[in-house]
Amino acid sequence: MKDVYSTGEPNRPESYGAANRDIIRVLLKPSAAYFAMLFVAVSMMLFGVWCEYQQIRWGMGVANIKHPTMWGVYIVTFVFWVGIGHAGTLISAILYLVRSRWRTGVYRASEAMTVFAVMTALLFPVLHLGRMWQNYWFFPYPNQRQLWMNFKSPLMWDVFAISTYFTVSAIFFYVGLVPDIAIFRDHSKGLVKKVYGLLSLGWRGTHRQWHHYMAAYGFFAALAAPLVLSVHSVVSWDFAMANTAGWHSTIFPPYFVAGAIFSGCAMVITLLMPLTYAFNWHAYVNIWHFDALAKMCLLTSAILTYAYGMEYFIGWYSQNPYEQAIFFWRADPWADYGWAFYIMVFCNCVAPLPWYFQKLRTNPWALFIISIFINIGMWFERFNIIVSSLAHNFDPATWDYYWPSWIEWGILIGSTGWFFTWFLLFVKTFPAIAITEIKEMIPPPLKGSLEAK
Amino acid sequence: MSSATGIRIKGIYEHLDCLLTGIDRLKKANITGWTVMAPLPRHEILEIVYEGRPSPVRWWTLTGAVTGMTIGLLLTSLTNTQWPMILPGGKPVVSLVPYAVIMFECTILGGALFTTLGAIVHCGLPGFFLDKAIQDPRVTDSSFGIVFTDAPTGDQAKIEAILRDSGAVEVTSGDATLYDVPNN
Amino acid sequence: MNRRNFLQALGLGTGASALSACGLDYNRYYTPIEQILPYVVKPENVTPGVPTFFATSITTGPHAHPVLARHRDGRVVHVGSNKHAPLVRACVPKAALLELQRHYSPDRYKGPMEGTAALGWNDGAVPKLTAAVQAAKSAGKQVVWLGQYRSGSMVELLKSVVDKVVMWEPNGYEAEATAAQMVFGTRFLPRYDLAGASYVLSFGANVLGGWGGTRLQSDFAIARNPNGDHVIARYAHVSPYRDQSAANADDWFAVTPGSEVLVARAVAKLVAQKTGFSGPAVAALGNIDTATAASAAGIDAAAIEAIAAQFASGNAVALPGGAIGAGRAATELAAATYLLNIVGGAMPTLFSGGGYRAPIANTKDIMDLVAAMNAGNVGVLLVDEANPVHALPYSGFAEAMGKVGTTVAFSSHPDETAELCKLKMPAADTFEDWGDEEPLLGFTLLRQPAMSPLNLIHRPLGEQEQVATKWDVVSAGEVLVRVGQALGTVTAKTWRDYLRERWGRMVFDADVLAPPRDRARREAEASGAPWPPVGPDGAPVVEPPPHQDARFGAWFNKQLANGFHKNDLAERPQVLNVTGNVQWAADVAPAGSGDMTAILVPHAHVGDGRYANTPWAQELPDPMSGIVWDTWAEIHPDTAAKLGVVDRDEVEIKSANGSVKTSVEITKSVRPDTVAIQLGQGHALASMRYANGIGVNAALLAKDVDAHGAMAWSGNKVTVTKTGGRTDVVHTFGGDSDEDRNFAVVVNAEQFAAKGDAPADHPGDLTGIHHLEIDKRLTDIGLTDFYPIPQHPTYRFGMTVDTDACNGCGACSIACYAENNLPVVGREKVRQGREMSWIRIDRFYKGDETHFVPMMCQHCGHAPCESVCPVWATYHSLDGLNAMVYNRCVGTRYCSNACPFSARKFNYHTYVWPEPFNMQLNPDVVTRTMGVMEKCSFCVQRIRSIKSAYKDAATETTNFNAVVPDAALARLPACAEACPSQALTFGNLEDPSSTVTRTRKSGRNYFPLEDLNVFSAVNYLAKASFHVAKAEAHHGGGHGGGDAHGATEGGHGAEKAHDGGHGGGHDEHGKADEHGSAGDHH
Amino acid sequence: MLRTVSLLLTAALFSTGLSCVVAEEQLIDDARFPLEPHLILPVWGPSNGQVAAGVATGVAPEQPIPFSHYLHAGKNEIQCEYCHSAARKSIHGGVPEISVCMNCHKFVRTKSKHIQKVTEYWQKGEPIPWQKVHDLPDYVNFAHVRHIRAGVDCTECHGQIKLQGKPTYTDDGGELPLLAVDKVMVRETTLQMGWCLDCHATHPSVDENYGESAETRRAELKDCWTCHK
Repeated sequence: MKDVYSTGEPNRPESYGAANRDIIRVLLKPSAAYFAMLFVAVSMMLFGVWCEYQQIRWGMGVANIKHPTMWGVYIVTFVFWVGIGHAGTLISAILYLVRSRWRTGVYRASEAMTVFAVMTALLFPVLHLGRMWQNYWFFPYPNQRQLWMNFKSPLMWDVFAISTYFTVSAIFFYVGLVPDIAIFRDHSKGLVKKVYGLLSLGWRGTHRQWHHYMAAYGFFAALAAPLVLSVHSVVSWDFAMANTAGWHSTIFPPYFVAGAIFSGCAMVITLLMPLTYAFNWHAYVNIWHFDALAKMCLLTSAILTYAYGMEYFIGWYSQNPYEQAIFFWRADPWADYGWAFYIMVFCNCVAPLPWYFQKLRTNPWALFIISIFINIGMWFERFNIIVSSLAHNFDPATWDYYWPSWIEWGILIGSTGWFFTWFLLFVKTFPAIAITEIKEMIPPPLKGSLEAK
Repeated sequence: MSSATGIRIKGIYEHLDCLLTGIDRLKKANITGWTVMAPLPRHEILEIVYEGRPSPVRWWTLTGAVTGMTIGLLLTSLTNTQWPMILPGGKPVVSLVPYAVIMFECTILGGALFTTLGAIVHCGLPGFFLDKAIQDPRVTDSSFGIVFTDAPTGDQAKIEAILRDSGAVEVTSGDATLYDVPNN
Repeated sequence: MNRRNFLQALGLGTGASALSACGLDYNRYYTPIEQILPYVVKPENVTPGVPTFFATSITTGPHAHPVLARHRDGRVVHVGSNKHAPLVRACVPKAALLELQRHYSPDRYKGPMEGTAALGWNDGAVPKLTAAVQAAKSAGKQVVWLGQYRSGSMVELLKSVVDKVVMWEPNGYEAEATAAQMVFGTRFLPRYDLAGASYVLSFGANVLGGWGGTRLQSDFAIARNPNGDHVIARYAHVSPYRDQSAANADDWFAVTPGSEVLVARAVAKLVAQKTGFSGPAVAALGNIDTATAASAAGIDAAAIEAIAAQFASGNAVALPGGAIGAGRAATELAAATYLLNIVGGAMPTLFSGGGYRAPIANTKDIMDLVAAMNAGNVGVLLVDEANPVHALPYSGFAEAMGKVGTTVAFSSHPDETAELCKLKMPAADTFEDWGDEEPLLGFTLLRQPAMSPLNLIHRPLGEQEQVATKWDVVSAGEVLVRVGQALGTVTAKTWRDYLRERWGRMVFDADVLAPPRDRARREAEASGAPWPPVGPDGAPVVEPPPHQDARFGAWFNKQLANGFHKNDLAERPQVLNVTGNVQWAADVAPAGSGDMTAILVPHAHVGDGRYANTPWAQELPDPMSGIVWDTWAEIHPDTAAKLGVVDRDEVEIKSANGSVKTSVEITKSVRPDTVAIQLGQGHALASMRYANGIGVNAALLAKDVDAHGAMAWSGNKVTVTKTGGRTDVVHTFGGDSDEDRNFAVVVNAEQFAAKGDAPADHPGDLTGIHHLEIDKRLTDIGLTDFYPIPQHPTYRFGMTVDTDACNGCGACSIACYAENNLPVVGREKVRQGREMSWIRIDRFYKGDETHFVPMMCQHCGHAPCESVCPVWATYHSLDGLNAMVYNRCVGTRYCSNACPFSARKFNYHTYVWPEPFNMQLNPDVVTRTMGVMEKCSFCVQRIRSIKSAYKDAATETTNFNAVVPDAALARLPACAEACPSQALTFGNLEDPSSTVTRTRKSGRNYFPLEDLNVFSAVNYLAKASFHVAKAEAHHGGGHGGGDAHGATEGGHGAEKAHDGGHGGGHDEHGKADEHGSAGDHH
Repeated sequence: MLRTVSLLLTAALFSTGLSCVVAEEQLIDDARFPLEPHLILPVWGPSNGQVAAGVATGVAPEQPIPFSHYLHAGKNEIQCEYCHSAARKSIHGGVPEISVCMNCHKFVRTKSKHIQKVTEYWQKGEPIPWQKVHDLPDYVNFAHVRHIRAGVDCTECHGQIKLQGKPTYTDDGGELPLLAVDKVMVRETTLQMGWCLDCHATHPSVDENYGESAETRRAELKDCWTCHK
């Protein structure tokens, strides 16, 4: 067994074929533990479906959203999942463009996480609608009513941004998968081979294919890179464009993007850590990668801490009474949402601090536990921004306290189940490590007797 | 594509340097019609084959991006001018600042979709457009290959010799032998 | 599958692919084929789809008010104001709207019943009643009528049918009537004319909450408005409890319970000294000195002197105790206020004898009635909407009813008393009946049916069919006429004939026949001709009864069309003479043991309990506490600290008579030694589905009457103990303070009185609000906003809310419920924050003032909600309305988040109106389904119809470019129409002469959250206060804000007058003292 | 072990869910404030249903009386507004009251079985249950008065009414041949929003009526709140 605690680059497999055989192991018969996890995930998803059924049947009243807090857990969770969905494309696109070496081991799993997280996030704008069955009105298509949409609405930007992001990251993800699925195809038989054959689009690995593939992949990375930064900016404009105090701030786009990367990287740690041990992938993913991810988290945590501070500074500096009131109230530990604020501050600003010690940054347990804290903290960050600003909006006579109903919790649980169902199915059926790119890191087989041009 | 009139030849290499030598010798011998197969995009292969010529996919990307941006501008502006009296929040009918977001997203989307299309077209995907002969499970594993799907019958011996001499571990030709590939 | 189903399936495919017609009817991709049921014979002047207005009067007794019932396609859908009625300002009393909903209550008795067995009218109920009355009369037993206050023909009819008429209401005017008998020798209610008052002194009467009728609210608003006479009426309230009415008072003197009478007498003494008044009134005041009164009342003697000084300065009027002042000396208190009015010179202008003269019984009379019933002296008891079983739990009324031979309920709705009656003869209610009322002397209101008795039309709907339900009701008058016919005391054939006959005799004769007759008589007397004239046969000519006169029919129809009749008695001052003496009770303090006094307050909307089963009354938040669907105990913070209770703790309140457990509401509106509890709730009757189980019956605390037989509601000592439990009382209010966000703004009353609302040089300069400054360089180049305000070709509709006039009564809100089909969501959903009211009356405490600020959609010019809607469901309409298209809404709720005023309401569910509530729905407004936003539309359906009406003003030609004038717009929306104080004024901001444009130039104009720059179409006028300093001119800031408007709103008149250099010049000096000096030129 | 834990976890999840949903139902199910649930799968309509208004043309429900516009308005040239007198005053076009029918049919063709049926309704004082053909959704505010006064012809929305309800006569041996009408009233137009808007944008009556302010009126005619309640 290799030294999984070393912080250096992992020892790669000796040959291309060894890499193939390492990864192909995921196709072995799954263990009972896998089925148990899948069962729990599917159950959670079904519970969410049940809650959503109630909500469609009886209306939004089964959720506890109330005046003036008209957005609650659904939008909080939406932003949370969109944020999670940032790390994958960040790692696969931006780190690809900057030729970062540690990207190779983790990018496929985090891309999968991105695609599934965005799929999860996409549920929420639909199911938070009062009339979700009218959601097709969001899309521009010619209709007899001659009606179109309001492209000045941040929600419309959201529709375009999230669907573009989903499309581009799904294509990027799939494009990366094609040569690897071809490997799976060539290692399987019968019907499975046919399915992989279809999914690999008949990839042959010819020089022509590789030439255009590499060009296209580069362009995808170049297109996806600004998209990563824009998507959460657009999501943040959902809030920043409304005049609600606590939302109406120019700092939101960078603040949200940093938060998204923060939560995304933490989620990559949370997901990959058990996976690495379960599939014994230490030759591909090891502490070296987690160390890099933790450093990303530390950077973005610092940005977030700065942003939190800056919100307060601007609240004071602007002398805007509404801003001041909302920020003062948020931070009041005895106020309605004081606890949420301090959970957020603890999880996002304090909890990552141990990672400044290399020892803790390289300890699997410390990495895993702190990453979970970060996930929780980032959910509460969105809860803080969305709920507390609305609950104490401009007219004091309408102030009220919002607490989610069981239906809302149920749909949150259901969305987690939905995400994990996809992710679990993915890791057992597709190469969660980018085999082809791993091969690029393995020295090519050379005979040496002939002169190489 | 079974419209081939010539002979099919396949050489399998286990070493990259041998493969590169093979390609080089084929090029020097002015033999065309070969296809290199590799489990990974080694830049040595692409360099020796393409000699630095860029992929035309970039034009697809550019076209897609420009088209997307135009569609974004037209979609937002034209649909809103259809309802000129609706000025939400007092904003003008054609407000370029908010539309810039839509245009940006459309640019990226158009670029990505056209790039996909370009890649599909240029790569010859899906694979049923490719000759079945260009298929060998070994090249997705650890081997490389050079395949002729339609070599002039007269060149067969010459080609086979080049392949063997450059270090191919296996050289087959004809039809049936090519399709009979080992499967592990 | 038959051919039809197949075609339907085919059609569904078409529908699904066309993706259309999925609006609010989303639930039905199939719509049932509706039926068109035309009239068999169309009634005259009724066109389907066009509303018909019936002038009628609503509610009974002294509160009767002229209104117009809006009839549409066979049913009354709304109650509007009667603009032509004199003596009352055009408004819709809250009670009128509550009656409207009560009219459609599913709990209404459906027909006559004996026990629970249904009867017919002609073959069952009426003969049984007739037989019972005849039997009672022949047995020498009494036939007694116990009912709510009624006047006019009904009283006359009753007197000819029954032996004893007891007209009683739990929180009625018994003390006032008894006091009038004591002081003036007759039993009546004095008339108060507040419009001319400059000082209103109430000893507990909630004059702005319905006491004395809605007329007084309107009158007070006139007195409060200084435009024209430069006087603002000052309102002082002397009471231990500050209710919604008292919250509007400029001075609240929290005296000990029961001591109001001492204060009133002490003030009267001082006033008499100051004015030098002498006469029997002074003598009647007895001996009282200021110091004693002050110490008993727990206030400074200086306060009493201050009140007296104010009162003596003229145009002052004192009001009695009302329900809250009904302590151990309730009657004496009323008497003391009468004497105070007389010595203060209020009579006969502000206080006169021309009030209500129909019978008013004392609670003592009920007790006597119970005794008579127990003694077996009552043969038949007729009950008409009176509920002593609930209101007087200790009277033994329920037991006594068992000893009466026949008990008959004429009540149209079930209540505790009606349910105990053996015979139920549900009477036609106010929208189905004929009748008249005389709330003031010489001012008679007619009532006519605005619709035929309620019935549900048989309508096939889908596969299940609705069973036809008919409310088989007959007017109480009709029944009494039939009984009277059997007794031989009534000759008229029907109740309508009876009414016509009486109107002929009493009104037509005096109005039309008497003048020529008098002239003829004078001529005859002058010429010596015989009088009455003799015919050719020598016998005197017998004139036919007046109602058979040829002119009577047309005359009566004209009165019906007007809905009222006024004769010169109504305008003639009725001087009152003090004839009696008052025996002043020595001990006015509450009885019983305990350290607190319970103040029993009629619920602000439910009243004495009559509207407990009316969902609108329950759902409308209490103006002061914001509590809905409950009773609660208001406790002073000091007392609460002493008891160790917090809001929503349960306390037990125990008097010598009984105890109740209810929820704590901590407020400074009570004295520390008092606890206030709402009356009218605590019904436990399954047949009152909306009242059942709501709150507790606070009447359980009171039992005794005062020395003169009036109920001493607030005369009981109680002990308050914490039970340790918690309650689930439902509040709708958030914060009590407006956090200095300019929702609640005051002006100095004298400053306002001096300037009025005349266009000021600097709009809003009286309010003292500091506006955010805009850089001069920006205003100079007209760059105050990113985008210009949208252009409006003809109209930009706007509204003015006068927060000084608004007293928080809530009539606007209920009118909105009625007009715009707002669903009632019930207690549980209000707890979840789901009330649907489009108008929220924010209550803020600020300084010494309580502010009521009606907040509805502000129809902003730059609406934050519009730009965020992804599907254009909300947008800025051509008329400047912030339009909301319900069936385009997908329910993102982003608009609500963006709205700074939280004016938007969301449909969390698809609410269904239980039949027959659905018959009240306004057909011009769609009912909303789950998942869509809604909000105030400025009653766009009314705007649409009035624009259409002005185009079609000429029958043959159409003036397509007709513009609706300001006068027709001012009271157009349902809220503005209903407001008794006319605090809401609607109009066109594009019209430079309209009221809304003028008020925007007023010195007390302000916009809540103006610094958000949303350009509201609703402007607010600050509340006048006598307790704030005069505003220093605040040019620097004020100009900045003002200029923003001037520059961007372009053609909006005077705001333009001070743009450019003027404002900018001041902006250059930022110092306060310079502003002060600059302000001198105002 | 893991399996047991996961089973227990799932059971707990479901029982919590069940109890929550039951509690939710109880909260919602208050007969005093009834709610209408949304149909999850609105697959099949009621037996007397039609496809939601406005989707398809050619809809012709069966009517209680085989009335023929072809005879009344076409052959006998009775003006539309003689019977539909409300159209100039009201938002409704106004199906005539039976008394209007009886104005003539007290004397005209009294022996016809259909007229006798009308007379029967008249004598019983019951309305004739006509089935609605031109049905707009409840959220639409359509005013006949505005269209009639603007000079829009009835046929522009209702189609060639004068040609509808062409009768055939069957001699059943009675005194009068029995009239049969294939389709009493057919909806010839879609009544959809786009259809309304097209007319609002182009109808010449706007220029004729509004003169200089025609442009404003055109904008007003496109304003949502002109037609939506």
